Amino acid sequence: KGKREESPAAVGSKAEPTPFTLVLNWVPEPEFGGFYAAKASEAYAKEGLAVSIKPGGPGVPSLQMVAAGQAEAGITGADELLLAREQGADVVPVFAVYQHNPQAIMTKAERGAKSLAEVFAAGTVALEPGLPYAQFLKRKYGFEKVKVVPYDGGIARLSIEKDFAQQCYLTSEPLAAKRQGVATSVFPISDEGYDPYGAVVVVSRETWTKKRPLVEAFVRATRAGWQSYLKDPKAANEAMHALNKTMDLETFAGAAEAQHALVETHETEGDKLGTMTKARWEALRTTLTELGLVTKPTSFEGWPVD
Amino acid sequence: MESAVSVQFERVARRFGAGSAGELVVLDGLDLAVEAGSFTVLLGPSGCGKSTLLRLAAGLDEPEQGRVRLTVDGTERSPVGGPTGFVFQEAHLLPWRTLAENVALPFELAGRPGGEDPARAVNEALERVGLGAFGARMPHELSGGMKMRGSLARALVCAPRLFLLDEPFGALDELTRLRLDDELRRLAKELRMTVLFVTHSIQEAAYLADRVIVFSPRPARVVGDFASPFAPVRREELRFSEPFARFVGSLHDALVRGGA
Amino acid sequence: MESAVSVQFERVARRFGAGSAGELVVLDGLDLAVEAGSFTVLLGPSGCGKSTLLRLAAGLDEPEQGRVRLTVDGTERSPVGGPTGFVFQEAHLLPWRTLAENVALPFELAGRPGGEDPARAVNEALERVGLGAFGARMPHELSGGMKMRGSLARALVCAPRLFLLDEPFGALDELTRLRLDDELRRLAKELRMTVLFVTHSIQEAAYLADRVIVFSPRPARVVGDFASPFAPVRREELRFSEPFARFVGSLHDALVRGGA
Amino acid sequence: MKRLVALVAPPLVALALLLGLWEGLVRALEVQAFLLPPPSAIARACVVHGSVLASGVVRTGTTAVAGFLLSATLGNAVAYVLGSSRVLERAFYPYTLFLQTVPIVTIAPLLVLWFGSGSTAVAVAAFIVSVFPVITGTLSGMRAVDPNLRDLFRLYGASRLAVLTKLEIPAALPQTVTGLRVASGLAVIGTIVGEFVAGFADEAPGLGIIVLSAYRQLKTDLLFAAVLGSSVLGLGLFAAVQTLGHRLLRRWHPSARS
Amino acid sequence: MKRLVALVAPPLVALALLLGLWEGLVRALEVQAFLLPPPSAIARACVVHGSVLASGVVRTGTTAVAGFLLSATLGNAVAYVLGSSRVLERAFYPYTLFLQTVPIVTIAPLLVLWFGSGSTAVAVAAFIVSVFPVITGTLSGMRAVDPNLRDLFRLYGASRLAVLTKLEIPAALPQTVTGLRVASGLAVIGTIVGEFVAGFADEAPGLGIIVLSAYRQLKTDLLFAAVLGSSVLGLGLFAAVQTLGHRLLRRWHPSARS
Ligand SMILES: Nc1ncnc2c1ncn2[C@@H]1O[C@H](COP(=O)(O)OP(=O)(O)OP(=O)(O)O)[C@@H](O)[C@H]1O
Ligand SMILES: Nc1ncnc2c1ncn2[C@@H]1O[C@H](COP(=O)(O)OP(=O)(O)OP(=O)(O)O)[C@@H](O)[C@H]1O
Ligand SMILES: [Mg+2]
Ligand SMILES: [Mg+2]
Repeated sequence: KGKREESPAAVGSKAEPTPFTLVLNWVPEPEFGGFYAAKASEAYAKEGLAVSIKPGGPGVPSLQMVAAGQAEAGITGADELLLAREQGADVVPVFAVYQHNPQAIMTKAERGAKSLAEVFAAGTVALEPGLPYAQFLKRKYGFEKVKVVPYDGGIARLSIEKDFAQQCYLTSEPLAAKRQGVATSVFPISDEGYDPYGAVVVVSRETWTKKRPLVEAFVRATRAGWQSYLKDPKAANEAMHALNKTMDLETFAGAAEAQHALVETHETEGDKLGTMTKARWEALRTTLTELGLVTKPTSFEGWPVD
Repeated sequence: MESAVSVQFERVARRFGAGSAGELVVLDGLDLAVEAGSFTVLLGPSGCGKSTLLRLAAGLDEPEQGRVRLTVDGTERSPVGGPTGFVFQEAHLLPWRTLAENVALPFELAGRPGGEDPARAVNEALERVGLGAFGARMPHELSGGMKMRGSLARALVCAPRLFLLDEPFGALDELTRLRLDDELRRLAKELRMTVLFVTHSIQEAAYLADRVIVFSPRPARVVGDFASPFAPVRREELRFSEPFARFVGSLHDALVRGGA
Repeated sequence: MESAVSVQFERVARRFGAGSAGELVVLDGLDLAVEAGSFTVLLGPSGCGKSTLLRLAAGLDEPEQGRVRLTVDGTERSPVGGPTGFVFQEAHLLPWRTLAENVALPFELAGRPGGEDPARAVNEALERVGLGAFGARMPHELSGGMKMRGSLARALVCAPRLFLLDEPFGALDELTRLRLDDELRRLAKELRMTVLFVTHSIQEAAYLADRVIVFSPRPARVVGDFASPFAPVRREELRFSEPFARFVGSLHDALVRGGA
Repeated sequence: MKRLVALVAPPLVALALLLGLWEGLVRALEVQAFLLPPPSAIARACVVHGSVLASGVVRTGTTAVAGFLLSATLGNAVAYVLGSSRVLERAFYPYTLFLQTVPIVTIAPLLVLWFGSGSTAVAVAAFIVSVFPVITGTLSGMRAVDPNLRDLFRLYGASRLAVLTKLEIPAALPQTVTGLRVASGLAVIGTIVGEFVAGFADEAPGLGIIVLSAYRQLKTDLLFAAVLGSSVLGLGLFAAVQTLGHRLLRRWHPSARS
Repeated sequence: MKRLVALVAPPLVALALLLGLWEGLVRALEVQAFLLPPPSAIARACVVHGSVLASGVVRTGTTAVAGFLLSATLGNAVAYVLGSSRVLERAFYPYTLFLQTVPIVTIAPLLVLWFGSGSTAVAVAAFIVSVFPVITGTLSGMRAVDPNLRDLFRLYGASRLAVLTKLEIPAALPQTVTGLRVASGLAVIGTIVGEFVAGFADEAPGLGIIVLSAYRQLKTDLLFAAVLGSSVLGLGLFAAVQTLGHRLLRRWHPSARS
């Protein structure tokens, strides 16, 4: 596989391109558009990188693979990253695709719920067990009146059950529901005071300290890739569709459009796409500590954060 | 008392073909009529088709040509399901049942003849074969001869009209065997059973039979058909008599002439 | 030629206890010495313990008390693994092997005695028991008597020094049986085998034995020990002679006195 | 007493060896705990999360037993019906295989839609996962019945029912037990997978929910502790099948002797 | 010709009946297609997504066969070793059960770390899911060997190896085949579940990945089509085992006669 991904030597560089593996935590979908765009537009090649993107699946342990040295970089969520550090994995974030977390709670519009408090007042909610934000919501609202069941990845129950709510990705399930003719009310978690970065690129401490230029080149090219993807996602979408035929191009286009607001915020203005701030990491650490999920204080010393 | 069954083999042919080493013609147009109430002994070399013949009579196998008919008082009946007793060449007890439960099996399967007490019948049958004390044992705890006697008791227990025995006493000690020979003949006459008895012992054939049929080697043909020269009631002394030795001699000759 | 094996049973006791219906004392302090090279026949009622005795001699079972010793020229050897032949009361052929492959089994397991050609030995053994044409058949395609003869061929094939036979000819027709009796005795003498032969036929015992041991019912005690009055070489005529009848008579009496 | 030692000692010794090796390797190779925790860490997790695990074991265990009993009864019933007729067997046996090849995870959501969340749907999942070995075990046991014994029953004009109850069922019992043995483990696994989708994530979550949430939070030691709990359940169910089988077969089958 | 009809007709008739009933019910009750699509819709999905499904079947099939072969060889090897000694069996057999009771979903990520991404890890998952029935089938077959035949081998001083190869392995064969029959289905299911968690969606996605994304997008017809594909795989593997078993047993075992 690696071989096929190798691109010819980068323009302006006589050296052989350096192999670099990025492991995704999900199948190719628009949330990874920028990476595929960087590849398609040869942004990686220009930096002298032969990047191989390894698409993931639901259980693919991207973080663990990075920690175990099986890939240079991987995609994960900011909260997951801190939980991994809690368990002793020394990994460092270098780029955040989503400035605002794309996760949300959705329920049928006809229910007329105005707030999450109303959503959690009755019925059933499907949440992945152990999800940090689920614990956050539980602490905030209490789940005494609502039955919690595991999230199954689909929207079938939502479309037929009356008082049903579920976790979702802003860019995915609400669109699917709409196509089924089900109107939904969507409540982003980021509005509730829990807003970790999403789709964060992580590398191991070792890679970060010993191959800093390489990582920085990767981040530069990735940023360029994302900028081009936001402008024109068509080529990258086609590349991803070739790998993930089960999602049609129309859905790719819709989802790419929907994630604009999450990727580009006032914080990323001025060529700062993917940037991260210490303050927000500290806020996340505080929240997770309050939830009892984190006990060891992580210092953000030496991280590429402003 | 019910009437006995007569058996007619009419131009019966049976071969085993699909086997691993070519075809084997076992019966090839055999004709044989067995009278109701008679005690007929079949004598023949090993592998000639005696067991096959019994299986045909019991309806456990089908002839390829010809047919096998059972008749009672002139009306035909089906071989299977009637009160037919079969003592196989091996004991074939159900390993998960005690001896007594094995003997009780025919009652459970065929229903019991009016008014009889199965438990008593089982006990009686076991006593008859000398296993009265072993009813509670499992088959694997019995000696070879005991298993065989158990299977005899099982066949006897529901008073069959047609009784087929395939070398039943081959595994028994001589004294037991002599005792059972007498017992069997007495019972057969008392209950008016039709008996087809396969044996390889010429002495046993001579002593037990009303009629002895001698077969050639495979394919089995009838090479001798002897009415017994003796009175219906047999006594031990018969075995040591001059006429008995002569009858044994002529059966022996028939076998040798048949090519065994 | 190798020396023959002698067998000593010394105060041997064996009971079966863990069974489903109480304890059963089969042997209770039995003493018996079997001379090297002798042809010894064991005679006794069904269930008295004859098979158990053979299993002890073969090392397939262990006495609870006392011991069983095999000696060759005064030195002891282990029962298992030596060239011991055993014909069980039932045929016990491996169902997944052809007859010839079954007969070849001892060669494969024990290794073949120097220089012999296994395929020829197998063929010879099959011919000896009259199954020369059946080597390629599977066991389930053979008649009961044929299976038994197959197991005899298997036991013979590697020329055992100690030959144990448990009612081997019970399922054979009389002519075959007489033929095999002669063949067996001839072979035993020719190869100087020590033979322990269990039978329930008094005639067969009288004809075959150098020595006949008569047992009581369980627990087996020796109630008769007879040296054969006949010359080592036996001929058919012997069976019809006056002294033979007398010997048969005395064995019969011993059995009856023993309580069979 | 001695027999008990002979029975219990070998697995304990083997366990000690396996655990020692594991602990040693993890320490020697300095494997990170969230990749593969050493047995000592798992033991610690068992203690720390004791009460959650215990109630998880009870909840999952109850459901697994229910699913297993469903499999044992329905599976054998199906085998008895199919075993009674070559035509029925040919017609339907291939489709019982569907049960085996349908990844339960994919239809678990449908089970939820049909049965609602909770123990019923989970037990049905356990049933679907574990029923096939029961069917196939009993069926092949029935097909292997000694033809001579069949003859015996035919001779006495035994009804189809009598052949079934008095011949085929007892003769197949050893293989039925083998099938149930496989089913016992599968029922537990089916329950856990069922819980992944149809369990309740409430105060007393089943082991499946615990596993999911431990995995989410990278608490690999808790995850292994929960897996251990499921193995203990599986072993318990297995031991019950084994004991029952032994009791039923002891009197006559060579596998249960000596 | 007639025999072929007798062999093929019953399952086809049964299939037609089942499908007819299903289609009829779905239409009569007006069940929404995304809850339970009618067979006709599934057939349509098979055509529309033909190429994706075909390459999924190939990929999943290859992996499943690899996992099954692993199970068949290693499983029987383990059974032969354990079957050769009561002590070893007591010591290790209980732990082979662990393989059966460990929810593969939980350790699949570890498999990825140990065996690398993609097919290897997935095949190992299939192996773990399917190996236990092989072990337990062969082992109980070995334990059921006729004690008289054992005596025969002992008499001739047969080595442990000879007893194994010439007695226990052939005598256990019918039960080995039963175990493999169960394993064939489980291998496919193990592959699909393995793909759920460890299957990378590079190149052509396996059926597991297709199932997942179909479910997420509420394409229940595609989901069923993929499940159908997995069933076809399972049936194929099963038929192969069946044929091989029949060939091996035909000459002597009652189950393969008539
Ligand atoms: N199911 C079968 N398949 C193939 N051949 C068979 C089958 N049953 C019997 N035979 C063959 O048919 C012939 C006759 O068998 P049968 O059992 O009737 O003989 P028999 O006269 O009873 O012999 P014995 O006295 O040795 O019991 C034998 O040569 C045997 O090999
Ligand atoms: N494994 C066993 N378990 C329990 N009891 C047994 C076992 N083997 C033999 N017996 C009992 O021991 C007694 C002697 O058996 P054995 O087989 O030695 O008799 P035998 O003299 O060979 O009889 P036969 O002439 O009928 O073959 C019988 O009563 C039998 O029930
Ligand atoms: Mg016969
Ligand atoms: Mg005996």
